[in-house]
Amino acid sequence: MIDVVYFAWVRERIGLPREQVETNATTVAELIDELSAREERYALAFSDRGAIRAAVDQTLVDLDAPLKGAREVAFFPPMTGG
Amino acid sequence: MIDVVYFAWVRERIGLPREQVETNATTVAELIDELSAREERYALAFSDRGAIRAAVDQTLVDLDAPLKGAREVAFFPPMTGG
Amino acid sequence: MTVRVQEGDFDLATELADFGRGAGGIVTFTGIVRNNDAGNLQYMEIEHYPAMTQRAIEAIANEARSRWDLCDLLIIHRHGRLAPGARIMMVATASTHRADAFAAAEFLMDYLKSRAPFWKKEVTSDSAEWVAARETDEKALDRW
Amino acid sequence: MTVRVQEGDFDLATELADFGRGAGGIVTFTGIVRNNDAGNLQYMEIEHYPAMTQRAIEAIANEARSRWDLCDLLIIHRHGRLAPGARIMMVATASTHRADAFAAAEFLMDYLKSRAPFWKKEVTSDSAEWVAARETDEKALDRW
Repeated sequence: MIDVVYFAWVRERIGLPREQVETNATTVAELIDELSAREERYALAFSDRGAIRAAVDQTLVDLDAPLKGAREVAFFPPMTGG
Repeated sequence: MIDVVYFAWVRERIGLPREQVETNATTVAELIDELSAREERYALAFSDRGAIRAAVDQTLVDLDAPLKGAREVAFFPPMTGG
Repeated sequence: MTVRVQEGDFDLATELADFGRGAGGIVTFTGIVRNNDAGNLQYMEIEHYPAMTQRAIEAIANEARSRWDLCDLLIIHRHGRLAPGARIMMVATASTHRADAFAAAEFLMDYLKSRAPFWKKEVTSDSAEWVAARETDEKALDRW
Repeated sequence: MTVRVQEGDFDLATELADFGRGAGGIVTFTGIVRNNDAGNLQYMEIEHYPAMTQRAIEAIANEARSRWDLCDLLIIHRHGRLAPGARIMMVATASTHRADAFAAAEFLMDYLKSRAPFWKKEVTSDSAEWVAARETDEKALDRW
Protein backbone atom coordinates (compact mmCIF):
# COMPACT_ATOMS: atom_id res chain seq x y z
CA MET A 1 0.00 0.00 0.00
CA ILE A 2 1.14 3.43 -0.93
CA ASP A 3 -0.23 6.86 0.01
CA VAL A 4 -1.10 8.92 -3.05
CA VAL A 5 -1.76 12.64 -2.62
CA TYR A 6 -3.06 15.17 -5.13
CA PHE A 7 -2.83 18.94 -5.31
CA ALA A 8 -4.39 21.86 -7.19
CA TRP A 9 -6.35 20.87 -10.33
CA VAL A 10 -5.13 17.28 -10.16
CA ARG A 11 -6.83 17.05 -6.76
CA GLU A 12 -9.96 18.78 -8.07
CA ARG A 13 -10.27 16.55 -11.14
CA ILE A 14 -9.75 13.35 -9.19
CA GLY A 15 -12.04 14.65 -6.48
CA LEU A 16 -10.03 13.74 -3.43
CA PRO A 17 -6.85 14.96 -1.75
CA ARG A 18 -5.42 11.62 -0.65
CA GLU A 19 -6.01 7.90 -0.90
CA GLN A 20 -4.29 4.60 -0.27
CA VAL A 21 -3.50 2.58 -3.37
CA GLU A 22 -2.62 -1.07 -3.76
CA THR A 23 -0.22 -1.21 -6.67
CA ASN A 24 2.36 -3.31 -8.45
CA ALA A 25 3.68 -0.33 -10.40
CA THR A 26 7.46 -0.11 -10.41
CA THR A 27 7.68 3.49 -11.62
CA VAL A 28 5.71 6.68 -11.17
CA ALA A 29 4.58 6.48 -14.81
CA GLU A 30 3.23 2.97 -14.28
CA LEU A 31 1.28 4.18 -11.28
CA ILE A 32 -0.22 6.91 -13.48
CA ASP A 33 -1.15 4.23 -16.04
CA GLU A 34 -2.87 2.13 -13.39
CA LEU A 35 -4.77 5.08 -11.94
CA SER A 36 -5.79 6.33 -15.39
CA ALA A 37 -7.24 2.91 -16.21
CA ARG A 38 -9.47 3.02 -13.14
CA GLU A 39 -11.98 5.73 -13.92
CA GLU A 40 -12.64 8.58 -16.27
CA ARG A 41 -11.79 11.24 -13.66
CA TYR A 42 -8.27 9.82 -13.24
CA ALA A 43 -7.83 9.52 -17.00
CA LEU A 44 -8.87 13.14 -17.33
CA ALA A 45 -6.57 14.34 -14.54
CA PHE A 46 -3.58 12.54 -16.07
CA SER A 47 -4.45 13.08 -19.75
CA ASP A 48 -1.63 15.56 -20.34
CA ARG A 49 1.44 13.88 -18.91
CA GLY A 50 3.57 16.89 -19.76
CA ALA A 51 1.52 18.91 -17.30
CA ILE A 52 1.96 16.43 -14.44
CA ARG A 53 4.69 16.76 -11.83
CA ALA A 54 5.40 14.11 -9.20
CA ALA A 55 7.16 13.76 -5.87
CA VAL A 56 8.14 10.52 -4.18
CA ASP A 57 8.39 10.82 -0.43
CA GLN A 58 8.36 14.61 -0.74
CA THR A 59 11.15 14.83 -3.30
CA LEU A 60 10.52 15.97 -6.88
CA VAL A 61 11.17 13.18 -9.37
CA ASP A 62 10.81 12.51 -13.09
CA LEU A 63 7.88 10.35 -14.15
CA ASP A 64 10.20 7.45 -14.91
CA ALA A 65 11.47 7.38 -11.32
CA PRO A 66 11.24 4.02 -9.51
CA LEU A 67 8.62 3.46 -6.81
CA LYS A 68 10.51 0.84 -4.82
CA GLY A 69 10.20 1.57 -1.11
CA ALA A 70 8.04 4.68 -1.66
CA ARG A 71 5.55 5.50 1.07
CA GLU A 72 3.96 8.63 -0.41
CA VAL A 73 3.61 9.68 -4.03
CA ALA A 74 2.27 13.13 -4.90
CA PHE A 75 0.82 14.34 -8.20
CA PHE A 76 0.30 17.99 -9.07
CA PRO A 77 0.55 20.55 -11.86
CA PRO A 78 3.68 22.65 -12.48
CA MET A 79 4.26 24.79 -9.43
CA THR A 80 3.36 28.46 -9.38
CA GLY A 81 4.76 29.83 -6.13
CA GLY A 82 6.84 32.92 -5.54
CA MET B 1 36.19 84.05 -14.06
CA ILE B 2 35.21 80.49 -13.39
CA ASP B 3 34.47 78.71 -10.11
CA VAL B 4 36.66 75.66 -9.63
CA VAL B 5 35.75 73.14 -6.92
CA TYR B 6 37.71 70.15 -5.64
CA PHE B 7 36.67 67.01 -3.81
CA ALA B 8 38.22 64.14 -1.87
CA TRP B 9 42.01 63.75 -2.32
CA VAL B 10 42.09 66.34 -5.12
CA ARG B 11 40.77 68.85 -2.57
CA GLU B 12 43.23 67.67 0.07
CA ARG B 13 46.27 67.86 -2.22
CA ILE B 14 45.39 71.29 -3.54
CA GLY B 15 44.53 72.39 -0.03
CA LEU B 16 41.28 74.20 -0.69
CA PRO B 17 37.71 73.25 -1.61
CA ARG B 18 36.90 76.06 -4.02
CA GLU B 19 38.48 79.02 -5.76
CA GLN B 20 37.83 81.47 -8.54
CA VAL B 21 40.13 81.15 -11.53
CA GLU B 22 40.84 83.58 -14.35
CA THR B 23 41.47 81.42 -17.38
CA ASN B 24 41.68 81.37 -21.16
CA ALA B 25 41.48 77.59 -21.28
CA THR B 26 39.03 76.32 -23.90
CA THR B 27 38.81 72.75 -22.56
CA VAL B 28 38.85 71.05 -19.19
CA ALA B 29 42.25 69.55 -20.02
CA GLU B 30 43.68 72.98 -20.77
CA LEU B 31 42.42 74.23 -17.42
CA ILE B 32 44.22 71.32 -15.76
CA ASP B 33 47.40 72.29 -17.64
CA GLU B 34 47.13 75.89 -16.45
CA LEU B 35 46.47 74.91 -12.85
CA SER B 36 49.29 72.31 -12.86
CA ALA B 37 51.73 74.98 -14.06
CA ARG B 38 50.89 77.22 -11.12
CA GLU B 39 52.30 75.38 -8.13
CA GLU B 40 53.64 72.02 -7.08
CA ARG B 41 50.49 71.10 -5.10
CA TYR B 42 48.36 71.45 -8.26
CA ALA B 43 50.88 69.52 -10.32
CA LEU B 44 50.77 66.76 -7.71
CA ALA B 45 46.98 66.69 -7.53
CA PHE B 46 46.70 66.43 -11.32
CA SER B 47 49.78 64.25 -11.95
CA ASP B 48 47.74 61.16 -12.84
CA ARG B 49 45.21 62.38 -15.40
CA GLY B 50 43.67 58.93 -15.63
CA ALA B 51 42.62 59.25 -11.99
CA ILE B 52 40.95 62.64 -12.48
CA ARG B 53 37.24 63.04 -13.17
CA ALA B 54 35.61 66.35 -14.04
CA ALA B 55 32.18 67.94 -14.09
CA VAL B 56 31.21 71.13 -15.89
CA ASP B 57 28.23 72.88 -14.34
CA GLN B 58 27.46 69.73 -12.34
CA THR B 59 27.48 67.37 -15.30
CA LEU B 60 30.18 64.71 -15.72
CA VAL B 61 32.34 65.35 -18.78
CA ASP B 62 35.44 63.95 -20.45
CA LEU B 63 38.64 65.91 -19.97
CA ASP B 64 38.52 67.12 -23.57
CA ALA B 65 35.12 68.77 -23.02
CA PRO B 66 34.87 72.47 -23.95
CA LEU B 67 34.74 75.13 -21.24
CA LYS B 68 32.80 77.72 -23.21
CA GLY B 69 30.10 79.26 -21.02
CA ALA B 70 31.03 77.14 -17.99
CA ARG B 71 30.41 78.70 -14.59
CA GLU B 72 31.63 75.88 -12.34
CA VAL B 73 34.21 73.19 -13.02
CA ALA B 74 34.74 70.38 -10.51
CA PHE B 75 37.72 68.03 -10.19
CA PHE B 76 37.68 64.83 -8.18
CA PRO B 77 38.85 61.21 -8.10
CA PRO B 78 36.74 58.33 -9.45
CA MET B 79 33.57 58.13 -7.41
CA THR B 80 33.11 55.53 -4.71
CA GLY B 81 29.50 55.83 -3.59
CA GLY B 82 26.90 53.14 -3.12
CA MET C 1 19.24 31.03 7.88
CA THR C 2 15.47 31.27 8.25
CA VAL C 3 12.85 29.45 6.17
CA ARG C 4 9.22 29.82 7.13
CA VAL C 5 5.94 28.74 5.55
CA GLN C 6 2.98 30.39 7.17
CA GLU C 7 -0.59 31.54 6.68
CA GLY C 8 -0.19 34.86 8.49
CA ASP C 9 1.32 38.09 7.23
CA PHE C 10 4.91 39.14 7.91
CA ASP C 11 6.55 42.49 8.47
CA LEU C 12 9.69 43.39 6.55
CA ALA C 13 11.14 45.55 9.32
CA THR C 14 10.65 42.89 11.98
CA GLU C 15 12.15 40.21 9.78
CA LEU C 16 15.18 42.35 8.96
CA ALA C 17 15.80 43.70 12.49
CA ASP C 18 18.55 41.17 13.21
CA PHE C 19 19.24 40.13 9.66
CA GLY C 20 22.68 40.05 8.06
CA ARG C 21 24.89 41.52 10.78
CA GLY C 22 28.36 42.16 9.42
CA ALA C 23 27.20 42.14 5.80
CA GLY C 24 27.99 44.94 3.36
CA GLY C 25 24.68 44.69 1.57
CA ILE C 26 21.21 43.25 1.93
CA VAL C 27 18.88 42.49 -0.97
CA THR C 28 15.19 41.81 -0.42
CA PHE C 29 12.42 40.78 -2.74
CA THR C 30 8.80 41.02 -1.63
CA GLY C 31 6.08 39.47 -3.78
CA ILE C 32 2.66 41.12 -3.67
CA VAL C 33 -0.74 39.94 -4.94
CA ARG C 34 -1.63 42.04 -7.98
CA ASN C 35 -5.14 42.54 -9.17
CA ASN C 36 -5.89 40.97 -12.56
CA ASP C 37 -6.37 42.97 -15.76
CA ALA C 38 -10.16 43.02 -15.30
CA GLY C 39 -9.70 44.39 -11.79
CA ASN C 40 -12.12 41.86 -10.28
CA LEU C 41 -9.76 39.62 -8.29
CA GLN C 42 -11.31 38.74 -4.96
CA TYR C 43 -8.40 36.76 -3.62
CA MET C 44 -5.59 34.44 -4.54
CA GLU C 45 -5.82 31.02 -2.88
CA ILE C 46 -2.39 29.52 -2.34
CA GLU C 47 -2.32 25.76 -1.83
CA HIS C 48 0.83 23.97 -0.80
CA TYR C 49 2.09 20.49 0.11
CA PRO C 50 2.74 20.82 3.83
CA ALA C 51 4.85 17.68 4.23
CA MET C 52 7.17 18.83 1.46
CA THR C 53 7.21 22.62 1.39
CA GLN C 54 9.66 23.44 4.14
CA ARG C 55 12.08 20.78 3.00
CA ALA C 56 11.90 21.85 -0.66
CA ILE C 57 12.57 25.48 0.22
CA GLU C 58 15.45 24.54 2.51
CA ALA C 59 17.02 22.57 -0.32
CA ILE C 60 16.80 25.63 -2.58
CA ALA C 61 18.24 27.81 0.20
CA ASN C 62 21.15 25.44 0.75
CA GLU C 63 21.88 25.41 -2.95
CA ALA C 64 22.05 29.22 -2.88
CA ARG C 65 24.40 29.14 0.12
CA SER C 66 26.71 26.74 -1.66
CA ARG C 67 26.86 28.90 -4.79
CA TRP C 68 27.33 32.37 -3.28
CA ASP C 69 29.13 33.93 -0.37
CA LEU C 70 26.18 34.74 1.89
CA CYS C 71 26.23 35.93 5.50
CA ASP C 72 22.53 35.33 5.93
CA LEU C 73 19.43 34.22 4.08
CA LEU C 74 15.70 34.45 4.79
CA ILE C 75 12.71 33.00 2.97
CA ILE C 76 9.08 33.40 4.01
CA HIS C 77 6.20 32.09 1.89
CA ARG C 78 2.54 32.39 2.80
CA HIS C 79 -0.37 30.12 1.89
CA GLY C 80 -4.14 30.43 2.14
CA ARG C 81 -6.31 33.31 0.93
CA LEU C 82 -4.52 36.51 0.01
CA ALA C 83 -6.34 39.65 -1.15
CA PRO C 84 -4.94 42.03 -3.78
CA GLY C 85 -2.14 44.07 -2.23
CA ALA C 86 -1.22 41.36 0.30
CA ARG C 87 2.36 40.20 0.64
CA ILE C 88 2.78 36.64 -0.68
CA MET C 89 6.39 35.98 0.12
CA MET C 90 9.79 37.49 0.66
CA VAL C 91 13.42 36.55 0.33
CA ALA C 92 16.37 38.39 1.82
CA THR C 93 20.06 37.78 1.20
CA ALA C 94 23.04 39.36 2.95
CA SER C 95 26.58 39.32 1.64
CA THR C 96 29.85 41.21 1.74
CA HIS C 97 29.56 41.44 -2.06
CA ARG C 98 26.46 43.02 -3.51
CA ALA C 99 26.64 40.95 -6.70
CA ASP C 100 26.34 37.79 -4.59
CA ALA C 101 23.37 39.14 -2.67
CA PHE C 102 21.58 40.07 -5.92
CA ALA C 103 22.37 36.83 -7.72
CA ALA C 104 21.32 34.67 -4.76
CA ALA C 105 18.02 36.56 -4.35
CA GLU C 106 17.18 36.12 -8.04
CA PHE C 107 18.17 32.47 -7.94
CA LEU C 108 15.93 31.90 -4.90
CA MET C 109 12.99 33.59 -6.64
CA ASP C 110 13.44 31.61 -9.85
CA TYR C 111 13.56 28.33 -7.96
CA LEU C 112 10.75 29.15 -5.54
CA LYS C 113 8.54 29.90 -8.58
CA SER C 114 9.05 26.53 -10.22
CA ARG C 115 10.42 24.11 -7.64
CA ALA C 116 8.62 24.81 -4.37
CA PRO C 117 5.24 23.06 -4.05
CA PHE C 118 2.84 26.01 -4.18
CA TRP C 119 -0.12 26.48 -6.50
CA LYS C 120 -2.08 29.68 -6.98
CA LYS C 121 -5.77 29.87 -7.75
CA GLU C 122 -7.20 33.18 -8.87
CA VAL C 123 -10.70 33.69 -7.50
CA THR C 124 -12.64 36.54 -9.14
CA SER C 125 -16.24 37.66 -8.79
CA ASP C 126 -17.22 35.14 -11.51
CA SER C 127 -14.51 32.49 -11.81
CA ALA C 128 -11.90 30.43 -10.02
CA GLU C 129 -8.91 29.45 -12.16
CA TRP C 130 -5.61 27.82 -11.34
CA VAL C 131 -2.77 30.06 -12.46
CA ALA C 132 -0.87 28.34 -15.28
CA ALA C 133 2.89 27.99 -14.97
CA ARG C 134 4.63 30.10 -17.56
CA GLU C 135 7.22 28.66 -19.87
CA THR C 136 9.42 31.66 -19.09
CA ASP C 137 9.47 30.64 -15.42
CA GLU C 138 10.81 27.22 -16.32
CA LYS C 139 13.32 28.73 -18.75
CA ALA C 140 14.51 31.15 -16.07
CA LEU C 141 16.15 28.17 -14.33
CA ASP C 142 18.46 27.52 -17.28
CA ARG C 143 20.63 30.51 -16.53
CA TRP C 144 21.81 29.13 -13.17
CA MET D 1 9.87 58.51 -7.53
CA THR D 2 11.92 59.58 -4.52
CA VAL D 3 15.58 60.60 -4.50
CA ARG D 4 17.09 61.86 -1.26
CA VAL D 5 20.60 62.76 -0.17
CA GLN D 6 20.83 63.19 3.57
CA GLU D 7 23.13 63.03 6.56
CA GLY D 8 20.65 61.28 8.88
CA ASP D 9 19.71 57.63 9.03
CA PHE D 10 16.66 56.15 7.31
CA ASP D 11 14.29 53.38 8.20
CA LEU D 12 13.44 50.74 5.61
CA ALA D 13 9.92 50.13 6.93
CA THR D 14 9.05 53.84 6.94
CA GLU D 15 10.43 54.32 3.44
CA LEU D 16 8.52 51.33 2.09
CA ALA D 17 5.21 52.02 3.88
CA ASP D 18 3.67 53.64 0.80
CA PHE D 19 6.08 52.33 -1.77
CA GLY D 20 5.09 50.54 -4.96
CA ARG D 21 1.32 50.28 -4.62
CA GLY D 22 -0.07 48.06 -7.34
CA ALA D 23 3.28 46.41 -8.03
CA GLY D 24 3.75 42.65 -8.08
CA GLY D 25 7.21 42.78 -6.58
CA ILE D 26 9.54 45.08 -4.72
CA VAL D 27 13.32 44.74 -4.67
CA THR D 28 15.44 46.60 -2.14
CA PHE D 29 19.16 46.91 -1.69
CA THR D 30 20.58 48.35 1.53
CA GLY D 31 24.28 49.15 1.74
CA ILE D 32 25.91 48.88 5.15
CA VAL D 33 29.31 50.08 6.43
CA ARG D 34 31.48 47.00 6.94
CA ASN D 35 34.43 46.97 9.28
CA ASN D 36 37.80 46.56 7.53
CA ASP D 37 39.85 43.35 7.64
CA ALA D 38 41.91 44.65 10.58
CA GLY D 39 38.69 45.36 12.47
CA ASN D 40 39.83 48.87 13.45
CA LEU D 41 37.51 51.04 11.35
CA GLN D 42 36.34 54.01 13.37
CA TYR D 43 34.08 55.48 10.75
CA MET D 44 33.60 56.01 7.05
CA GLU D 45 33.50 59.67 6.03
CA ILE D 46 31.35 60.17 2.96
CA GLU D 47 31.98 63.39 1.05
CA HIS D 48 29.73 64.50 -1.78
CA TYR D 49 29.22 67.35 -4.23
CA PRO D 50 26.02 68.95 -2.94
CA ALA D 51 25.26 71.03 -6.03
CA MET D 52 25.49 67.97 -8.25
CA THR D 53 24.49 64.93 -6.20
CA GLN D 54 20.71 65.10 -6.36
CA ARG D 55 20.75 65.89 -10.07
CA ALA D 56 23.21 63.10 -10.86
CA ILE D 57 21.17 60.53 -8.98
CA GLU D 58 17.94 61.71 -10.62
CA ALA D 59 19.55 61.28 -14.03
CA ILE D 60 20.48 57.69 -13.12
CA ALA D 61 16.96 57.09 -11.79
CA ASN D 62 15.38 58.43 -14.98
CA GLU D 63 17.61 56.22 -17.08
CA ALA D 64 16.39 53.22 -15.07
CA ARG D 65 12.76 54.27 -15.54
CA SER D 66 13.25 54.52 -19.29
CA ARG D 67 14.82 51.06 -19.51
CA TRP D 68 12.48 49.05 -17.31
CA ASP D 69 8.80 48.91 -16.52
CA LEU D 70 8.81 50.34 -13.01
CA CYS D 71 5.82 51.39 -10.86
CA ASP D 72 8.03 53.14 -8.36
CA LEU D 73 11.64 53.85 -7.50
CA LEU D 74 13.40 55.11 -4.39
CA ILE D 75 17.01 56.09 -3.79
CA ILE D 76 18.45 57.37 -0.51
CA HIS D 77 22.15 58.04 -0.04
CA ARG D 78 23.74 59.33 3.15
CA HIS D 79 26.85 61.46 3.62
CA GLY D 80 28.96 62.41 6.62
CA ARG D 81 30.41 60.09 9.27
CA LEU D 82 29.07 56.56 9.33
CA ALA D 83 30.18 53.99 11.91
CA PRO D 84 30.54 50.26 11.09
CA GLY D 85 27.10 48.71 10.85
CA ALA D 86 25.44 51.98 9.77
CA ARG D 87 23.23 52.08 6.67
CA ILE D 88 24.92 54.02 3.86
CA MET D 89 22.23 53.96 1.22
CA MET D 90 19.28 52.11 -0.17
CA VAL D 91 17.49 51.65 -3.45
CA ALA D 92 14.03 50.19 -3.95
CA THR D 93 12.32 49.30 -7.21
CA ALA D 94 8.74 48.18 -7.75
CA SER D 95 7.45 46.51 -10.89
CA THR D 96 4.79 44.16 -12.15
CA HIS D 97 7.66 41.97 -13.41
CA ARG D 98 10.21 40.78 -10.91
CA ALA D 99 12.98 40.61 -13.51
CA ASP D 100 12.54 44.33 -14.17
CA ALA D 101 12.66 45.18 -10.47
CA PHE D 102 15.86 43.15 -10.02
CA ALA D 103 17.58 44.49 -13.12
CA ALA D 104 16.71 48.10 -12.31
CA ALA D 105 17.96 47.77 -8.73
CA GLU D 106 21.29 46.32 -9.91
CA PHE D 107 21.60 48.98 -12.59
CA LEU D 108 20.98 51.72 -10.01
CA MET D 109 23.61 50.26 -7.69
CA ASP D 110 26.21 49.94 -10.44
CA TYR D 111 25.67 53.52 -11.55
CA LEU D 112 25.48 55.00 -8.06
CA LYS D 113 28.84 53.36 -7.33
CA SER D 114 30.65 54.96 -10.24
CA ARG D 115 28.58 57.90 -11.49
CA ALA D 116 27.16 59.65 -8.43
CA PRO D 117 29.54 62.17 -6.82
CA PHE D 118 30.34 60.45 -3.52
CA TRP D 119 33.77 59.65 -2.11
CA LYS D 120 34.48 57.42 0.87
CA LYS D 121 37.32 57.90 3.32
CA GLU D 122 38.11 55.09 5.70
CA VAL D 123 39.19 56.42 9.09
CA THR D 124 40.80 53.84 11.37
CA SER D 125 42.51 54.18 14.74
CA ASP D 126 45.79 54.95 12.93
CA SER D 127 45.04 56.10 9.38
CA ALA D 128 42.65 57.96 7.10
CA GLU D 129 42.60 56.73 3.50
CA TRP D 130 40.38 57.51 0.55
CA VAL D 131 38.78 54.33 -0.72
CA ALA D 132 40.09 53.59 -4.22
CA ALA D 133 37.58 52.97 -6.98
CA ARG D 134 37.80 49.39 -8.16
CA GLU D 135 38.23 48.52 -11.79
CA THR D 136 35.44 45.97 -11.39
CA ASP D 137 33.03 48.76 -10.44
CA GLU D 138 33.78 50.58 -13.68
CA LYS D 139 33.54 47.35 -15.67
CA ALA D 140 30.18 46.58 -14.08
CA LEU D 141 28.71 49.42 -16.17
CA ASP D 142 29.55 47.65 -19.43
CA ARG D 143 26.82 45.10 -19.02
CA TRP D 144 24.02 47.70 -19.24
